[in-house]
Amino acid sequence: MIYFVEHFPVLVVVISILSAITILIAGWIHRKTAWFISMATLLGQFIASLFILRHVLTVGTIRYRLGGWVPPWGIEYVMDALNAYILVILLFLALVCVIYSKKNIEHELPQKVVSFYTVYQLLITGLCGITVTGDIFNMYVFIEITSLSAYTLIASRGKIALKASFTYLVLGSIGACFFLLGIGFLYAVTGSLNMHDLSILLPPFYKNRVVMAGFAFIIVGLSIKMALFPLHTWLPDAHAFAPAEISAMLSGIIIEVSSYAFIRVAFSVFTVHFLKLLPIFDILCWVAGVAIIAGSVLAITQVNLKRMLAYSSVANMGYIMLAVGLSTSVMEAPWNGLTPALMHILNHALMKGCLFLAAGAFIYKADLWLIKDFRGLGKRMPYTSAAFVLAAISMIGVPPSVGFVSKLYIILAAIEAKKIIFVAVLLLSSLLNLVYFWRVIETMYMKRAEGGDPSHSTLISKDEAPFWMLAPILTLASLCIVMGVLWLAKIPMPILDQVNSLFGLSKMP
Amino acid sequence: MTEIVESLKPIFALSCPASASVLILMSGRWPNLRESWTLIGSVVQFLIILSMAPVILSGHKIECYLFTIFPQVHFGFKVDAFGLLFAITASSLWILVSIYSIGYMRSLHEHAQTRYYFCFALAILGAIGVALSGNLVTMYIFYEILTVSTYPLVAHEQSPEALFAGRKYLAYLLTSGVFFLAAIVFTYSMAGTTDFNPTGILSSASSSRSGLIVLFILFILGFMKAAYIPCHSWLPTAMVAPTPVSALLHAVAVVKAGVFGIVRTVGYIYGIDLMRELGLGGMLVSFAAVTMIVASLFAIAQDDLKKRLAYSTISQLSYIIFGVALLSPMGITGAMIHIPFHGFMKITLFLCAGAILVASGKKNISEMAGIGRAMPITMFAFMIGALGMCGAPPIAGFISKWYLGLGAIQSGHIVFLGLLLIASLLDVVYFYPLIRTAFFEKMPEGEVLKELEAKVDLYPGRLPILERERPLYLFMLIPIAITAAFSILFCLFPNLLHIYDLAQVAIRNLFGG
Amino acid sequence: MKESEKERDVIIETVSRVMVPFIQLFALYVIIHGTGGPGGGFQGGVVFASAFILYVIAFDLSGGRGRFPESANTLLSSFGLYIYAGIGLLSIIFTSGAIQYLNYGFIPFTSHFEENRALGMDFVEMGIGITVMAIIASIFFDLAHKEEKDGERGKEESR
Amino acid sequence: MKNIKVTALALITLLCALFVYVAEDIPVFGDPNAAPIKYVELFSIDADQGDGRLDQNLIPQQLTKRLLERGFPPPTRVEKIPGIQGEWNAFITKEEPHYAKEEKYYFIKREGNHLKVYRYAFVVRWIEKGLQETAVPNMVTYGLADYRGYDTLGETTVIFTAGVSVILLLRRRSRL
Amino acid sequence: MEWFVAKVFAKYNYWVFIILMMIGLYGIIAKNNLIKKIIGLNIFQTAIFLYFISLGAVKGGTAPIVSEEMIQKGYVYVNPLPHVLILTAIVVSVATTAVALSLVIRMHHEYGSIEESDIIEKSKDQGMT
Repeated sequence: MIYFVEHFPVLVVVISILSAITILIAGWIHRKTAWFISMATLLGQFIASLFILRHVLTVGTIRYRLGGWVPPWGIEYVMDALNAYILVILLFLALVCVIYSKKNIEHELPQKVVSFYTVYQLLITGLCGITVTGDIFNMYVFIEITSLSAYTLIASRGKIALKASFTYLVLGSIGACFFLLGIGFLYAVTGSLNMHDLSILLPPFYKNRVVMAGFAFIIVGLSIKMALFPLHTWLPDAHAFAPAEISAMLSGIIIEVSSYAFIRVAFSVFTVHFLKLLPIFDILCWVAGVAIIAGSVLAITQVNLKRMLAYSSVANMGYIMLAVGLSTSVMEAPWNGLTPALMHILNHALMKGCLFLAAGAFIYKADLWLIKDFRGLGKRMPYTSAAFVLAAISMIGVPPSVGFVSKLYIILAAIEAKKIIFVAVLLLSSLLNLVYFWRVIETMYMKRAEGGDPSHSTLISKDEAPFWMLAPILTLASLCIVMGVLWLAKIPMPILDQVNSLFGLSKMP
Repeated sequence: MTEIVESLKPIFALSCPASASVLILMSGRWPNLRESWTLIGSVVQFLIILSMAPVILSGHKIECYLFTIFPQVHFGFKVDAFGLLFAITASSLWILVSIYSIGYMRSLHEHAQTRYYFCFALAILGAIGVALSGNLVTMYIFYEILTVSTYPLVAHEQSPEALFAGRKYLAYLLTSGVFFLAAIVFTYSMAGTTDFNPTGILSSASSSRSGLIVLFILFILGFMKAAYIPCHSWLPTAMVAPTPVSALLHAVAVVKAGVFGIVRTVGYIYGIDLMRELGLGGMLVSFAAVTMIVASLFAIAQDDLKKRLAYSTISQLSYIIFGVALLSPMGITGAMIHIPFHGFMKITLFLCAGAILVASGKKNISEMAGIGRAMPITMFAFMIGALGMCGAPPIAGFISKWYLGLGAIQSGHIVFLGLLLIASLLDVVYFYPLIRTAFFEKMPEGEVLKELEAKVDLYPGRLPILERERPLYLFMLIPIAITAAFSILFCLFPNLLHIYDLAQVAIRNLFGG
Repeated sequence: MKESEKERDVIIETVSRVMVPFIQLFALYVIIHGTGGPGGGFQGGVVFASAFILYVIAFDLSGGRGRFPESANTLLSSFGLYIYAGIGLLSIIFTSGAIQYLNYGFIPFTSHFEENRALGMDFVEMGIGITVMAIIASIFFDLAHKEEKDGERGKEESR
Repeated sequence: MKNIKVTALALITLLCALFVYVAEDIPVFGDPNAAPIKYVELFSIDADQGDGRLDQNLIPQQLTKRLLERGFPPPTRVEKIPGIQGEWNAFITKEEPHYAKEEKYYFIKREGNHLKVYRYAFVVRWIEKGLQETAVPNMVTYGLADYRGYDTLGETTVIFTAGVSVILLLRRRSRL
Repeated sequence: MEWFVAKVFAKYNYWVFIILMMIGLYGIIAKNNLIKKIIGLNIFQTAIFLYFISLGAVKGGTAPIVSEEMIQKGYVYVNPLPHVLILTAIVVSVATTAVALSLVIRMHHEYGSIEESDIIEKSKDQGMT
């Protein structure tokens, strides 16, 4: 007998597809309906994801056999604590972004509202699919859905975004092809595609070169998708010139979901034993360390706010990957295993979402792109600027914000893993964050607007973003602090503990 | 044996500035309401903190833990004698300074006063949090709040100069914050806890000798707020801030937080015995002595009054470090009571400097010829503060220096005593010319006329008594008078506000005597 | 481009006019026969779309658009996917949530379990065929559509 | 332009090196017993443990134990393959889907004094049972639309995405 | 010689796949013309598809279309699974190509060129805004 909640994982995906189609038809009839349908769907999906999380935590892992075929003969959906957690984050940010885009899209793409929301909904479909699936080829298909819609949405603003999108398309396709090739290699050895099935079939073949190569190809492919440092070249332009909510989704969710896929492949298909067989994760740590420093340094050199944020995303992927790399060698609760990585996935989604949406509000109101033009913005758009400052200081890692918490956890993990060098890297990077974010904050609040001197603040009239854009920004900004306190109070910790025990990353009592 | 009293008083004490800041932000449009919030908050907070004193004096500890961050690390507060000492100092001075800043800000028609009061309340929140926090992690959180919330105050003027000062301030202090964080994490990984414990939580078993020494250096770097040489240069630069800020933050809250942290590290993280064993005391003493003397030499060269005061602050702070580093009961007593005493005296000086600026628009000492006769009360208070700094009885500075001297002897090195005397001699050297200029030189008439006619009308045949001429000035004069009075009273009754007893309790905890 | 500038070729037009219906017929055959033998939705859909492509190559774009207007295009492209996803949902609805998604066997087309599966697959293939046909055609029309000069496009972009 | 070509060649040589290194273990072309089409080896146990008692419904303990600790379903019945000496099929029973109670799951083969245990590739079942389970003779079709029908839904969504993307990128003066 | 046959020639599908893939990769990276890049991408993907299909090949296998008597006769079939997967993957590559082409068309309208270097040159000024 099936609980009805167990239908939710697949329904989340299918309802999203159906609503995409519905948006197309309804939008053809009346274009105003597009936003409402998309909004309603995402709301429903978000609530469903909460139900799934509750079910997973209370009842246990959901194994859903599509078409009634028992794996490995058919496709299977597996919902454990990890996907449920990621799914909630993903749908939450998607909901926030779609609320934001009501005004912004009418402003940026007045001609293309309907098709924009259709593709946006398809993007969500792909992301949900990647998250919930338990079949590796199925994951490839959904990765492609995500990528295609992402290319389009990035390019939708035209001009230089086209170039950025094309670069992303070429690199992303190469990455997807590598992923496919890796699947092919695994299939050639084991003759199976189901993740759990692979994980129990593979152990005799761990020394097999084809398996190693398959692992390498999958990892490289996903690293391109998630813009790990040497492969990040597509990211800055794509983030900088996409519409604001798409930048937020790209930086907050899409690369995060790729990193989720990385974790899933590394820990569910290949178990911890394989990872300990080879020095894969030590290499990963070093790459991530380089990514952190390089991303921060490149961010300092930028003059365009969104580009700067994009480079800081590169650095933050470095954080996540560093935490993943440390995960196998850290057993001491509460920063054991994947806890810091998953923690930072959520935190980065909140902070970057807020920052990019705020940057979008600046562009929406005053077409401000360059940091040097931000003089007096603190008076002009007080709430947006305040939200920006909150998110920025939590990026810098000022307690008790989310950024501080995840940095602290990663540092503790690095110390326990006896990799002191990465402690230095993290501390240095938080200083670099300080440098490039403080430049913005200072320009917004402290620098005198040309000619005007601050005592006559009335010169700058208050000109705030509309409510539909302001509400999401403020929500995310406040969450940056609230979640920080919640993390410190360990409220959401049981989820992550369950993940760790799932992958055998926590000390067995 | 000390017993633990569960009480929410620390939370209440912290909620005063927090709620005050929120209310200030909301009532930005009505200045009177806004500043009354500040006053109410400060007074209530002071009373709450003072009400904790009897419990502490009876040898107990007040604890209040909110939630657990890591095993053995709770977010919470543990009030002991030493923390309460600092808390009392900061909160009592907040009242006076908020009265003062009403007069100051209004008479100078400063801009963005709401931001000013808001950040001020937040800074106090940070300072009190540092004082009451029960372990390093909690302390770090409030320490960073203090740092960040002070930036807008330093850069208040928003002139390029002020912006540069602010940037320098952040560059120094947030960097040091990073070192502090590293130190905390290493401590945690060595000792498994970060709670303050009078016997110290680290032991020679927990790590190699060199490791402990490196960790100590990390800690010292982390408390760059203490403005020791060579990491001092942010403090004089930050003097572009409005005077009340310089007074409270750069004479009491911020810098004292740094020193407070160093004392915590020495006494409550490492513990006296371990410090002796590692021989870190000697290192710290020489360090502090150099700072004392060199900073005084710097101070002599300054012409800007506030800058000179800043350098004197630097040297006075390292008196405290010096006293702690002696690792002898008397020395540490001296250090502890020097925290409030120096606070009161130095704030007197700063407030006077601000008053002079408001009344006569003068910043540099060379211009202040004869100002003593133009502003007798202010300059008299100033003289009290200055003498106190030099350690002349019957002013508070005398007591603390007395104990420091005793500590130097107790530690068995007469050299230290000599250094101490040299330093206080230098204090005299850089304060004397100021007083001479102010009182015994004649004020050039013409200059006064053309400079001050805007401010005051002159009585025929007499110099103007600037203090009479503006009603707002009372707001500034009263705090000055009070602090000056206290500077004297502290010498006569060192136990005012329980300061001496608290210090004694703290010493008993530390040395188990 | 102006259609009048394009010189017309009688042979090509005649041949393609004859070809188009047969191509479409063959496409339908491939779709329907997809379960029984070689073939299937994608192949059939693409073949069907190729009929439009041939028509456009032989005649002109606007004519092709006329034969297959945008509204019908949009409707069909969604309709196919509706069929597919809907069939999947039916299996949940008919068993009131006792059976998984896409489990065609439980949709009572016939009384026979395996027959239901076969029929479900037939419908699915048709859905795929319709969607692929419509989408390939629309992609082709959009790619082949000659843009007018950049005068007002620039404005549109900058918005 | 020049250095781009150089980097491309460098990358290509690097990848070629990797592929040549991998070539060692690549399965031979058209091998009828390859893992994807036939079966994948799990482990081998000593024959004397299992051989004698391998018959219709008596399963040697060791076999079951090893399978369970690897996370595989336990065999319920063993059946000798007629004709060939020393080769068995092991079956598992399961409750779902309702029309296939029992599955041919493992393949056990005797080699010397060792008993090699394989697992059938899932394609085997597709090929053998597909027709009677789905009443569709075309394997690719029932694989596409039924066994892995969900992939196909995703694939249809992909091409739909492409269509809408092209509309979004290129179509002018449209209502979409 | 028999080593060659056993180790190298027996896996010729693999070598062909490598050659094709490398051609595609070179095209993607080194070509300046965007359309050529897309062609390279297609070759790249096709190489992988061919390899997948060749995984399913069985010596003497017939097309995967069953009927009762064929099962009775015990025919050997090629592996249908790669066909299924690759059908999906081909559609994906078609979709990707379509999007890429539309991007190139848009770029041609923006910059009047499909040479990457020209486009980079022309988009310098827009770089910041």
